Order: sequence, then structure tokens, then C-alpha cells
Amino acid sequence: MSPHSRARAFLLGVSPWVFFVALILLWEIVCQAFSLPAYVLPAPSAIVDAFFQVEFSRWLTHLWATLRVALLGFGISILVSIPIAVAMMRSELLSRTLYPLLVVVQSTPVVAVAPLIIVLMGSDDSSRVLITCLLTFFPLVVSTATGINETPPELIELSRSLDAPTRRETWQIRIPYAIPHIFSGLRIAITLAIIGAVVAEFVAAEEGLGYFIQFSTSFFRIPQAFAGLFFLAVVSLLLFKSVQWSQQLFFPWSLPKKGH
Amino acid sequence: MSPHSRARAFLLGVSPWVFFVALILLWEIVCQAFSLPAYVLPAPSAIVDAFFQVEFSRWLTHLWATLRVALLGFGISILVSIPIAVAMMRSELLSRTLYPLLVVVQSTPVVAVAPLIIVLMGSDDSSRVLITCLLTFFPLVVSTATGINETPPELIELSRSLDAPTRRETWQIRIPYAIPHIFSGLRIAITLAIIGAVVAEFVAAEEGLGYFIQFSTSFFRIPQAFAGLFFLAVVSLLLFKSVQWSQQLFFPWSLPKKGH
Amino acid sequence: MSDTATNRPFVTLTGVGHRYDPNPSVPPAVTGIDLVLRRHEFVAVVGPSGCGKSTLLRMISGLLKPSEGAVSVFGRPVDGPRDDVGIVFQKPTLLPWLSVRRNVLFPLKHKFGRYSKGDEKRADELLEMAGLGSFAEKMPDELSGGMQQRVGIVRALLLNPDILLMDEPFSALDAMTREQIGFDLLKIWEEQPKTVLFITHSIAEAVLLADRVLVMSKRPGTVLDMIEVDLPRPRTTRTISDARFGELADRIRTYIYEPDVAS
Amino acid sequence: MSDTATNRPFVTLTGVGHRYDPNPSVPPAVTGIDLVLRRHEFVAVVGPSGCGKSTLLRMISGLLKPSEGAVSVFGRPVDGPRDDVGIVFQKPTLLPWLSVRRNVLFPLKHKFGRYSKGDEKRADELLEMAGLGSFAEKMPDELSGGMQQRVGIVRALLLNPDILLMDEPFSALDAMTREQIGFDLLKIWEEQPKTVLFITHSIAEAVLLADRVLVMSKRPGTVLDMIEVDLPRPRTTRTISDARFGELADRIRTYIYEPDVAS
Amino acid sequence: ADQVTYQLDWLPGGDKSPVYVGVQKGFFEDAGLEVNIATGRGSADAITKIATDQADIGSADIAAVMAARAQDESVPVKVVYSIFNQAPHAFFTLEKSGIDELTDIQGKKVATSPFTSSNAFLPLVLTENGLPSDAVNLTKADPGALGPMLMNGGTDAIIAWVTNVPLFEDQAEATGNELVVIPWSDAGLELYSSSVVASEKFLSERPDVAKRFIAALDKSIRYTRDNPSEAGAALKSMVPEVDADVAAAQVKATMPLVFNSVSERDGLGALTPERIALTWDWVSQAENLPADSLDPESVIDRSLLETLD
Ligand SMILES: Nc1ncnc2c1ncn2[C@@H]1O[C@H](COP(=O)(O)OP(=O)(O)OP(=O)(O)O)[C@@H](O)[C@H]1O
Ligand SMILES: Nc1ncnc2c1ncn2[C@@H]1O[C@H](COP(=O)(O)OP(=O)(O)OP(=O)(O)O)[C@@H](O)[C@H]1O
Ligand SMILES: Cc1ncc(C[n+]2csc(CCO)c2C)c(N)n1
Ligand SMILES: [Mg+2]
Ligand SMILES: [Mg+2]
Repeated sequence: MSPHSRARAFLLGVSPWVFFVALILLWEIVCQAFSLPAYVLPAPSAIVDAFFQVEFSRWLTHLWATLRVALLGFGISILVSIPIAVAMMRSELLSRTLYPLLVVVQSTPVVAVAPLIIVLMGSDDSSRVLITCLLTFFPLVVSTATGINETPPELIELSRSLDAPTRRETWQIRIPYAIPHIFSGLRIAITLAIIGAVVAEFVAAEEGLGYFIQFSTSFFRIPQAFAGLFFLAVVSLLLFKSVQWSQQLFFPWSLPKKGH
Repeated sequence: MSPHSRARAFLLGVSPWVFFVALILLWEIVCQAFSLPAYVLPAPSAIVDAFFQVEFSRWLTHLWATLRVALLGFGISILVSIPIAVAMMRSELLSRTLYPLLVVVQSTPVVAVAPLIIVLMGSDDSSRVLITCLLTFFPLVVSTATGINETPPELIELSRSLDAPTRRETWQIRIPYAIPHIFSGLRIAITLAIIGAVVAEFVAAEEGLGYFIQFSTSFFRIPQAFAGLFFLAVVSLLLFKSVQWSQQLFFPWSLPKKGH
Repeated sequence: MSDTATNRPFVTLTGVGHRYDPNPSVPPAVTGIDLVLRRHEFVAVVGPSGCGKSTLLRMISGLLKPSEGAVSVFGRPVDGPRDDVGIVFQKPTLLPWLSVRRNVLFPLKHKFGRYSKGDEKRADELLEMAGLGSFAEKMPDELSGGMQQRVGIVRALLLNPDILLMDEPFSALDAMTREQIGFDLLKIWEEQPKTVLFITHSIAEAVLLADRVLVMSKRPGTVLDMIEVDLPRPRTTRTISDARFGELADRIRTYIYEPDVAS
Repeated sequence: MSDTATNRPFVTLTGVGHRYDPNPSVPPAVTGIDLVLRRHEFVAVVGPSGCGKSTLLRMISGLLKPSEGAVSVFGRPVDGPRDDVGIVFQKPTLLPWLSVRRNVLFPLKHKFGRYSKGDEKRADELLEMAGLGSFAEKMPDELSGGMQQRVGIVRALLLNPDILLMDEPFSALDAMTREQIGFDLLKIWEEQPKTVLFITHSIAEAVLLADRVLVMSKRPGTVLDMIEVDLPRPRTTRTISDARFGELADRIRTYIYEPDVAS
Repeated sequence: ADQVTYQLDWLPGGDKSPVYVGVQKGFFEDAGLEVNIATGRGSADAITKIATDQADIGSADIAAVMAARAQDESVPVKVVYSIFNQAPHAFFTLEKSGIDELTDIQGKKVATSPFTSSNAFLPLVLTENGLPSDAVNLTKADPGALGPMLMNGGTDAIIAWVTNVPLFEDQAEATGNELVVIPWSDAGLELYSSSVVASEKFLSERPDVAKRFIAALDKSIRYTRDNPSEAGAALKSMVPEVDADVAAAQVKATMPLVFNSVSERDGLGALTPERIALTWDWVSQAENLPADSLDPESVIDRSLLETLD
């Protein structure tokens, strides 16, 4: 590696952090300069204070509650949406029939049907996971279906000419081809999974970061609510990065080629 | 067109409706058979009754309130996210710096920051539009960026070999190539735009379908709330279809090829 | 493979044609093709670009339904893709996520779900034969265009299919590799007889390899002539200097260059 | 174009090489290429598949940075893509959303943002020349493989570039079209002189068209020889029967078939 | 006319009807005021909007105002008038459950909304009645789910506000059940609740407008008590989605929180120092705030009350 490209790599690695720190500083300065009241927008310093006023074990409890719902919902969504996308790709009838239903489900604000879900499923993890799934599975279906349909026709002909079972056409050609699309769906879905878990906690929960934020807000502990929000953002970012890392690790060929 | 393929086309056209009607009938039967109370799951007949109990002009008021926020948010999101995706594709530095920020913005549950937005921007359309944008722009950025990166390297080389302005490389090669992906993003975003408008109304509004549903729920008028939900679903479906129709109309080449 | 098995009609096309554009004012891509491929026969197809050679191949493979006439194999009508057909496509169609070796083994993996150590050995042998021995572990995008095409050929040979359909398999190869791999193909074909339809743009190659050469007219593609290549087998580099070779090649050249005079 | 302009060094490669794999135990793709293309000279490149011909072309075009040595055009070092270069790629690289005519006009549209009625006429003439006159309104996926490649050639000619780099442009064409389009290319080149680098797998084609033929060794690609083709111009079908033609072709063939004997 | 924006702390309902009555009956107009009503989403939301001058005056739970000021003394709002002199919180149960009085709740399943202020008072009410603070088996679910959970046996009791008794009664009736309400105000919870809150800016810059507003609101509240069905109709005419009869029933259920022994003793709207101190006592314990983190009197502004007759 040349010194020039090493410097570049360093710059690339460092710049997000620099930017982030600059942003936080700007925020602090704006809060101080305009003496914005903390109940409107607390300064980062106030948020950090609030963060450490909550016991760490409490944070972990809330984190775990949110994380397990988000990840479970995310996982179930993947398991559900890929077969649906495959089935819809295989049968136009199914696709035409199911697509409107999926859109309806997707565009129904979960907050509005929450009571129904709670009454039917009880106010425990299961209904929260369901709410998360409702939010996440649609982007996955759409991305997977788009990807599956973009498989080059020559490869489909190759499979047809082998008279291979459709199952293998799907698994050995279409799905791998859809991997870049699936991951673009996964990137969207993982952040929606967190949102789903948080919304679910707004609707029914005793713990979790969403519950914590709303709870703090209802008691006017705005810096504390922001601390929760901040924590949540960090967790989301890590999950999002994990999705990217998994793609790099398991499907390196699916990443766009860097120019020479 | 052969009679066989005409029959097939007819079947394809009709099947979603048959399915839909069957679903409604099943729902009605389940409600009657288990005599589910209307405040848990109202029967379709009760929902229809409730629908007609609300004046049509009120429906239009609510519809217009939601629609204008959703469409404005959707439009602004498109205008914002495509340049962002293009810029991020062009500069790795920008991409590395901006991506985490976008993820943070996206994964912050809008429901939790909505009150802040309302306080900062006032509880009028502008803040609801912003909330909608926050929800919709991320899928658009992710899809557009994925699509732009998938442009075959040969075409990029063609452009490079012409020493054409980057602007044209972007507009005449990369963006057209990303069209299938952009539309997959648009399909996700349009339903999220509706959700965004509704969520915004849950946080602050005096009219709109989301407000209507929330209001009906606060009075435990569940059939009326479901009538609102149903109306909302129809609107979403139409918007979703419009996205598909625009793709068919303006970018027919971007649709997957049907087998011979 | 008994000798009685050869010389029998194996693939039969009667009045076969295809039109991509339903608009009747546009001529069909190919039309009125009557053709019989005998069992274990090597037939080359030549004709101007765009005359419908690939279309014909796709109809024989069952990938494309003829819009007129019918194709049958061994007396049974072809109404879908057959599994005893190996195809080399005009574009290399490798899977970008598989190494070269796994791409070659893909038909087995795809058809049967698995392959044996023996299959791997055979794949390596075939790759060696195609001059790709040291590239087995590379990914397709690390190969040159010609190498990718060679991988596609090796892949089609792996399954040792009854019918081998090849769409300009050698066009991306250099002259030496091309001649070499042509003879290799003949050797394989003689050891493990199969019915071959071989599309090429090289008249010399067609005459050198085939039992018969199908000459197609320009669009709409029809059969101009079917030329029996009565050169002795095995064919070698010496065949090229045979006077009969020049004669046959010239006859075909006349069709292609001056179709009106020839017919 | 005055005669003094020709015969001058135009493109200069000194010790040029490229390795894709930074691992030093893997040999580079090409190495130690010293090469001078004179202004308005037609140079053909032949060599085994995978020897680095496309890599060489990409380095001259400025699309690929050499990892050793340097390329310069007209004395100025090449450090990025140049706009006076027309490239025909080995794979057809048409834009699926544009009709054939618009694909041909694309370089103008792309470089300058617009094109004139005159350009359209020229595009149609070139398409006519390539035998695609009636396909101008079709979409790329309605063309056969060979036709797509011809569209790519026509596209590269449209801008009438100073330097024309062609990567096996004719390999998907039938023999007749191939010869025809080769002579058409020569006619255009004689009317509007340009420096041409022409990669081909056909030794006959190389000798028939070029002023000089660059023969490359197999990987890692180096220059085996540079053969002056002292056949009179204009070249015609008759050139092929020239005894000197056979001699030159044989000499190149020896390099390719028996590199050890030749060198 | 002077413009006044009145901020509700929740969606319109029978319990919020007085301000609508004031508009419909012209009480505000008579006082030279043009009142704009904005809906809210909880007390914290209403307080923030009033504090940031998006509204001049509005309703919010005094407990929320105290909690806000205890944590950030700069929040520029003051409580100027008491609407509910009694706590609205209550256990709702079905007759068949056998829960007749508060102490019967021990060991039972109780469902509550996740973010209602009731949850904070629950342990205090339980200990006040000699029960351990964790005497009930609590689950938290969306307010919309509470009724159905109670009716289908998913829970033994729920926590809700007595203002909503008519809504739950409807649900009970639909399933052939009899609703039993156990208000916490009968079980020792003595405090102010929903109050009128004004921004300090409004009070200092437009004191006269504020005075006229409170006078007209006071009049509206009295009128509402006397004419519940007219109040329902007034609400309906401004918020068409409302069912006037249900709203009227809500008015009737709400009025005992406004007109009761406390209001008879101290006067309507009054904010007595004793009861303010008592309220802070409850609130500080409920929300884990140090008793000295707030002088409860500092959130009160009695200047408007003093001008009422
Ligand atoms: N992107 C790449 N990554 C790694 N190796 C590459 C890459 N592209 C080409 N190579 C290797 O470089 C060598 C030269 O490739 P190149 O494409 O230049 O050959 P070529 O002479 O054009 O072959 P052909 O006649 O088959 O097109 C080959 O051995 C190939 O495996
Ligand atoms: N998908 C398609 N849609 C419409 N027309 C098509 C399609 N595919 C091929 N054609 C047309 O059918 C004709 C025959 O095409 P085909 O690919 O069979 O030719 P070919 O003989 O294989 O040509 P080449 O030698 O160039 O590969 C061409 O004129 C082409 O334009
Ligand atoms: C000031 C005020 N804030 C919130 C609510 C909302 N709320 C809290 S509990 C509950 C369930 C029904 O009792 C509802 C709707 C309200 N009503 N009034
Ligand atoms: Mg073809
Ligand atoms: Mg090459």
C-alpha cells in the first residue's frame, strides 16, 4: 500500500468520527448560545449527565427487552418474506392476489391495530414481535422479489435446459442473484425492526428503550428521554453495520466492484 | 391472443377481487360465529355501517389532510434522497460520513422525536411533512445507492472513455440503470409515506385519517376506527398501484422480461 | 452405443418457425425449417448474423416454443426443456459467486443436488484440456473473455449429454486454442457419441468438424442447403489440406457470399 | 491530415505492465511491453486467450493504470481516460433503455449533451453500412448477439475518434459480414485516418487489415514480435491470394502454434 | 377580539367539553375573546406546547406541571385554576369478579395503560390501604385494549379514569356484564388533578385577556354541569366525529370530579395551599422526586382566581 493510499484510508476511517464530534459540538454550542430550554432540546452535556444518572443495569434491561423483540421480529420476517417473494415470483396468480394484501397490511398503521393485536395475542413479547414483523417484512418482500426478477434470462435458460427442480433454480440461481437486493432490503428492515420494537413498547410494555423514552417524556424527563434515544440510535447503527459486515463476510462477491 | 391466454388474463385480473371478497366473507362469518364483540374486531358489515355514518365531506377533509402530507413528504424525499445517493456514490468520504448519520436518523423512531419536531416547527403541515420525509427517505437512499452501484463496469468504462462530465455519467447511465431499484424503493417509500403522515397525525393534528382513527379509538368506536383504517388501506393501495403504473408507463424497459 | 442406433432420425423439425413480433407485417425470425438430425451426428449451422441460428437452437432445446411447426426428439414432441441437452450459450453465463471449478460442476449440483470426488476430477481434467487448469480456483470476473467462454464449454461437456447444442462456442478463442479445442471436442464426441448442433461463423470450422453443414438464408431464416461433408474421420490438421475440404468450403462460401448464384 | 503527420510516434508504451493480484507469487497479467504506435497506423494484436490483450487495450485507453511503466500519447503521459479514443468492447455494452439508433448516437449525447439531425443521418448511414438499417428503431434485446456487437462497432465509429481501440470487434460476426465490415473499416480508416489498435483472434484478419501485427506471448503477456505487413493498400479480397499474405500469416501462425521454435 | 389558543391535554371528549360549550354558547365571544382549541397528546405534550408559546393556556394534570418544574424550574408555566379537585383514577372491574372494595384487589391481575400518571400513584394507593406496594399483578397495554381485556376475562381489573366510565359501561353492557368502579379518591388519594395551565408570557403580557378567559371558562364549566346534553351537542357541533350522547354521559361522569365537597368548601377552581401541599406530597412520592426539589406554591398563580366572583 502506498503512503498516499494509506493516508487516504486513514482519512476515510477517521472522517465519520470527526464529522460526528463536530456535529455534537455544534449542537452543544447552539444549545448554549440560544439558551434553548432543555425541555425543547437538551444539550449533549445534559444528555450525557442524564445517561449516567440511570443505572447501567437498568440500561441493559431495557436494551435487552428491545433487542430481543427487534431481532426476533427481524428473523421471523426474513423467514417469512423470502418464501413469500419466491412464491410470488413463481406464480403470477399468487403475486396478483397477495401483493394488494401485503400493501394493505404494510400501510395499516400498526399503532392503530395495536389494541386488536394485544387483545388477540396478549400483552407480551409475542404481540411485540408480531408488530415488528408487520413493519419489517414488506421491504424484504419487495427487495427480494425485485432481485429475483432481475436474474439474467440466460441463467434461467441454463437451469431450464438442465430440467432441474424449480427448488434448485430458486436456491442456486435466483436467490444468490437477488443477494444484493436482499441485503438492500435487510438494511432497511433492520432499522425498521428497531422502530417496530419501540412502537410496540409504546403500545404495550413494562421495559425496553422505547418504553423508557416514552416514560421519561411523560414525566418530563426530556434529557433522560434523549439519552434513551441516543442509546437506541447507537444500537441501531451497530445492527445496521452488522448487516453490512455479514454481507462482506458471507457474500463478498455481491458487493459492488471497486474501480481499479 | 388465443382464447386460452385470454381466459388466463381474465383469471389473473379477477382473482385478487375474488380473494378479497372471500376474505371479507370469512371475516364476517368469523365475527358472527364467534360473536366477537365489535370493540375487539368489528364485522365488515358493522364497518360499512360506520363508514356511512360519517359524512362524506368529513371523509374528504380527513383524506385530503393525510394525502397532502404523504405526497408532499414523498415528493420531497425523492428530491432529497436521489441526490444524496448520487453524492454518496461519487465520494467514498461523503458516503462514509453520511451513511452513519442517515442510519441514525432512520433508526430513531420518529414517534419518539415527533414531539420535538412539533415543538421546534409548530404543529402544522410542515412538521408533519418532515416526519413523513424522515420515514421515507432512507429506503430511497438505500435502493438508489444499491442500484447506482450495480451499473455494469463496462458501461462506466464507456463513459470514462468518452471523458464525459460525471453529471452525464450519473444521469445517462447510472440513474437509468438504477431505475428498477429506485422503483423498488419507491414502492416501499409510498406506503411508508402514508404511515409517516398517519404517525405524524397521531402526535399532533386536528384532522386527517390517522387523527380520525385515533380519535375514534379514544371513544372506543372501533367500527368507525376500522372504517378509517379501511379507507386508509384503499388509499395506500391506490398510491402503490400508481407507482407501479408510472413504472409501466414511463420505464417499460425496466420491468422484468416475461418468459417467451 | 450400437451402430444401429446411429443413422436413425433423432431430432426432427417439421415446418418449424418462430416470430418474436406478433405484428404480421414484421417477417418471422425463422420459418419453414424442415430438418432431421440423426443420432450421434455432428451438424454445423452457418448463416448470416441475425438469420435465426440462436432461435433455431433455442427451439430444439425446448427453451423456446416454435410459433409454427413442431420439434420432436426420438419421436416424442418437445414441449419443454429436456434434461439430456447440454447447451453452450453465445454469451458466457457463469455464476459470479462460484469459482471456475464450481461453475463447471454447477450442472451436476443443480440437477442432482450434489457431485462426487470423481466428478471433481473430471471437471479438473476438462479444465486442463481447455487450458484452464491453473484457474480452477479463480472467480469468473478474474478471467478474460475467452477464458470465460471456455469455462462455459467445459460446463456443457461435464454432463456428457445426449444432445449438445453449441452457439458459437469458439468465437472468443484464439486461433490455436480454437483449433485445438475443436479437435478435443471431436475426440470427446467420438469417445462418447452425442448428437451435436454446432453454430459457427467459420466455414472452415464447420467443414472441419461436422458430418453435415446446414446453411441458412438471411432473415427470415430458412434452410438454403444441407451439405454432406464426406471427409474421412478422424479429422486432423491434415484434413484442411485435403482438396475436398476446399471444395466443400468453397461451396458453402458461395451460398453465403452469393446466395442468388448458388441456389 | 498531411503525410508528415503520419509515421511519427503517437502512442508510446515503455516497460508497461499490469498485475491484478498484488500477491507477488502470482505472475502479472502483462509485463515489460515496449510499443510505439505511429500516427494513423493500423496495428493488430494477436495472442493466446488470456494473454493480456484486453488489459493492454485498457491501459492505452487510460481506463486502467499500468502498475509498471508508462503510456503516453503524443508525448503527454496518459493518466486518465482520453476523449479522443473510441472503444469497441469485447462484450456488447448497449444501453437497454435506448433504441439501436439512440445507442449509436449515445457517445454524442453523452459527451456533448445533444446531437444534430446530421448526426442522426450519419448514424443511419453507419447502421446501413453494418447491415442494420432496418433495425434502427429496435431495442437491443430484440437483436441477435452478432447484431448487438455490430451496433457497438458503429457506435465507436460515430465520433470519428483519433484513436480507435477495438477488442475482438468481429468475433460474433459471420464470415461474410466479417470480411465486408473489415473492408468497410479500412475504407473509413483511409478516408478519415486514425490510429487503430485492433485485437483479433483471426491471424488472416490481422494480416489483411493491419500495417503491423503485434504478437503477444501467453501469460504473462509480453511482446513476442512486431511484424511489418508490407502488403500494398488498398487491400481487397485479392490480397488474400497474394503469396506474401500467406507467408506473413504462416510466420505469425508459427509464433502462436510453436512459440519456442519461432523465437 | 383577542385571540387565545387553548391547548387540550388530550383528544376532545366529554371531559373536555366546557371549553367547547364556552365557544358554542358565546361566553368567550361575550368576553371579547376568539378561542382556538388545539388537541393534545398527554399532559407533557400540552405543557411543552404552552411553555413554547404554541398555545397561551390549556389543561394539564397538575402532577405533570409539578414534575416538570421540579426537574426544570425554568419551564415557564403556571397553574391558574383547578378543574378536577379529585383524582380521576379508579379500578374498573366486573361485578362477577367479586372485587367490591379496594382491598379485594390484592393478588389480582390488573391491566393499565403504559404511560398514564395513574401508574405512579398505584403503589401509594395500595400502601395507603394497607396492602403491599406490589399487591397486584400488573400488565401494561394500549388504552384501547383495556376494555376488551376486562370483558373477555384477560384481566380481573383495569386502571382508568372515571371520566370514561360511560365508554366502559357500553362495552360491559354489550357483553352482559355489570361494571364496578372503585375510585381512588374514595380510598385516600386526595389531590388536585386536571387544571388550567397558562404560559408565564400570556399571564404577564396579556393579564387582562387571561382574566376574561378564566371568567368565561368558569362560566362554561358551570353551564356544562347544568346542561350535560347541551354540552354533548356543543362538542358534537365542533367535532363532528363525536357521539353527542356518549359525550353527555361523559360530562355527567366527569362533573363529580369538579363539583364536589372540595369545591363546595373552597370554591370552584380554587387552589388552596393546603391541598397544593398535599398534592405535591403525593406527586413527589409517586414520581420519586425529593420533597425539597420544588416549592409547590411556585407553580401556582392565583391572580386570575382572585378576580372571579
Ligand atoms: N479483474 C481481474 N482480476 C484478476 N485477474 C484478471 C482480471 N481481468 C483479467 N485478469 C487476468 O489477466 C489475464 C489477462 O486478461 P485479459 O482479459 O487481458 O486477456 P485477453 O488477452 O484479453 O484474453 P481473451 O482473448 O480471452 O479476451 C488473464 O489471465 C486473466 O485471468
Ligand atoms: N427477444 C427478441 N425479440 C425480438 N426479436 C428478436 C429477439 N431475439 C432475436 N430477435 C430477432 O430474431 C432474429 C434472429 O435472431 P437470432 O438471435 O436467432 O440470430 P442469430 O442467427 O443467432 O444471429 P447471430 O449470429 O448474430 O447470433 C434477429 O433478426 C433478431 O433481431
Ligand atoms: C389528560 C389526559 N392524558 C392522557 C389521557 C389518555 N389516557 C390515559 S389512560 C386512558 C385510558 C382510558 O381511561 C387514556 C385514554 C387522558 N384521557 N387524559
Ligand atoms: Mg446468435
Ligand atoms: Mg480480451
